Amino acid sequence: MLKILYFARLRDEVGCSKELLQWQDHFASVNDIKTLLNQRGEPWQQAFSDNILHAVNQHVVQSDHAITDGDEIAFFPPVTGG
Amino acid sequence: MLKILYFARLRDEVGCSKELLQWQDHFASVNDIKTLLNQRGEPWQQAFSDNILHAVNQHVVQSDHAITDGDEIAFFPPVTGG
Amino acid sequence: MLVLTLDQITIQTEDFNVAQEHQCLLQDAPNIGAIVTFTGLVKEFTKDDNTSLFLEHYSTMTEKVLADIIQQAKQRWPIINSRIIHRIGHLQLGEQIVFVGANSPHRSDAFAACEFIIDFLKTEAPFWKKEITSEGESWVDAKESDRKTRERWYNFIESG
Amino acid sequence: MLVLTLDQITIQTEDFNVAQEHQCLLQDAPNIGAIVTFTGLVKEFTKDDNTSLFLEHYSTMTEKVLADIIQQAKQRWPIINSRIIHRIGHLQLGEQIVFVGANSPHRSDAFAACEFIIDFLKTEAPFWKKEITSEGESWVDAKESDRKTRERWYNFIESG
Repeated sequence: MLKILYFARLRDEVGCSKELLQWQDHFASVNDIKTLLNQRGEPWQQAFSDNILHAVNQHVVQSDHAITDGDEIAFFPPVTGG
Repeated sequence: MLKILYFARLRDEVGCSKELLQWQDHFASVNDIKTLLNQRGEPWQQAFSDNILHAVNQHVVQSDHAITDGDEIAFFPPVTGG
Repeated sequence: MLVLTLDQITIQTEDFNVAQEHQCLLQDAPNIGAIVTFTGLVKEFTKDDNTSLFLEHYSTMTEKVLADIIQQAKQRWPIINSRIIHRIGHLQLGEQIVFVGANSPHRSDAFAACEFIIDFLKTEAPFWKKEITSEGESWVDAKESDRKTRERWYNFIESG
Repeated sequence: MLVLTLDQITIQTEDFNVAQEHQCLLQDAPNIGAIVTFTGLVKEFTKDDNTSLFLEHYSTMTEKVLADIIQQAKQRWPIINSRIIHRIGHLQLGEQIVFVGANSPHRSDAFAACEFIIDFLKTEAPFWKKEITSEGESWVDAKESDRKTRERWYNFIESG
């Protein structure tokens, strides 16, 4: 199982803050999750067309970062704190 | 009349914090005052052989800075505040 | 291995007291000669002055990122202690939003560490601001200027 | 012509309250987004820890020099307000000796102005420190490092 999190504008766009995704053996990197979510069509496609960041287990990573069963994967827009 | 001030180590060395000096018509710059004070011999000569700064009317100046009757001329070592 | 106590980092909804934080940073005297603090305030709304802010964050990640930024600062400069406070939730114009403090034997190190921490917090810590007006809500866009300000530190390292 | 009120600069024997100074710098909200403060402490005696300091200054010149440093800072960076407090007289190890605060719309300007002011204060304001031990008194020598730190600002101007 993967835990998928969405924050800020991205969460508003996809209308969901958290979902659980069944682990599939062909999952190799964050790219595979992005592809799968994009295949759902709108609003995912639109939301993911923006400049978004991804973190695996609370660390920002490139989209080719390897993932394993049990990971927490978060998607969010560029940060605006401080 | 010129008002001459000495601060910190320099004051301790010359043993005086303030003196009044009669204006002389040949005075042109701070250099003339340094020459006059040096001619007094010790402890002035020793004190003025160190790296000292001079201010005319509360502004640090080069030793060729012009002076006029009534000026306040201060001599002191490099500053160590803060 | 650097030791980092988590009480150096606080995320809270309530306001903070700079006096109290400064007092804590003073405790390291006489091993320090300098304390530098930065306080960020809510300003510059894109809408009007009746706007308020709402801040959210990704809590488990926030702590990791801020702890990592402090570690990086400690590896670069001999700072003795540092402190980060960031507020979340609803904030009004003019309110304190973020505090960074650092102390060190030397002043230039305290200045550098404090500015480094806030520059990296701005570009790496997972906080997001939303502006709320009577007409609706809108997410604040990330600023290119903040990204460029952070870049300075990389140039600084390469040329230093 | 810049307007400068003299209550921005205070020379005093008693300790100062950073909380109170920070509160004053907050008054300019919401026109400011950043407050940066520097507090210098008594440390690093060349003798032993039982040493105390005595600070003297050239009072009429001190005010002129500090006012001029603040004016220079205001010409370089858009700071709204700044504050300098410097103590004189007897000081013990670990005590607060100097405070500099600056506020500005943007944080990098507040950082630069605050550091510029303390760097120039250190090398231009007519204060002198004397160390006092049970064995006697000795004047503290000016530090080459402070002169070099100030030089950075000139290089900064030329290369910027």
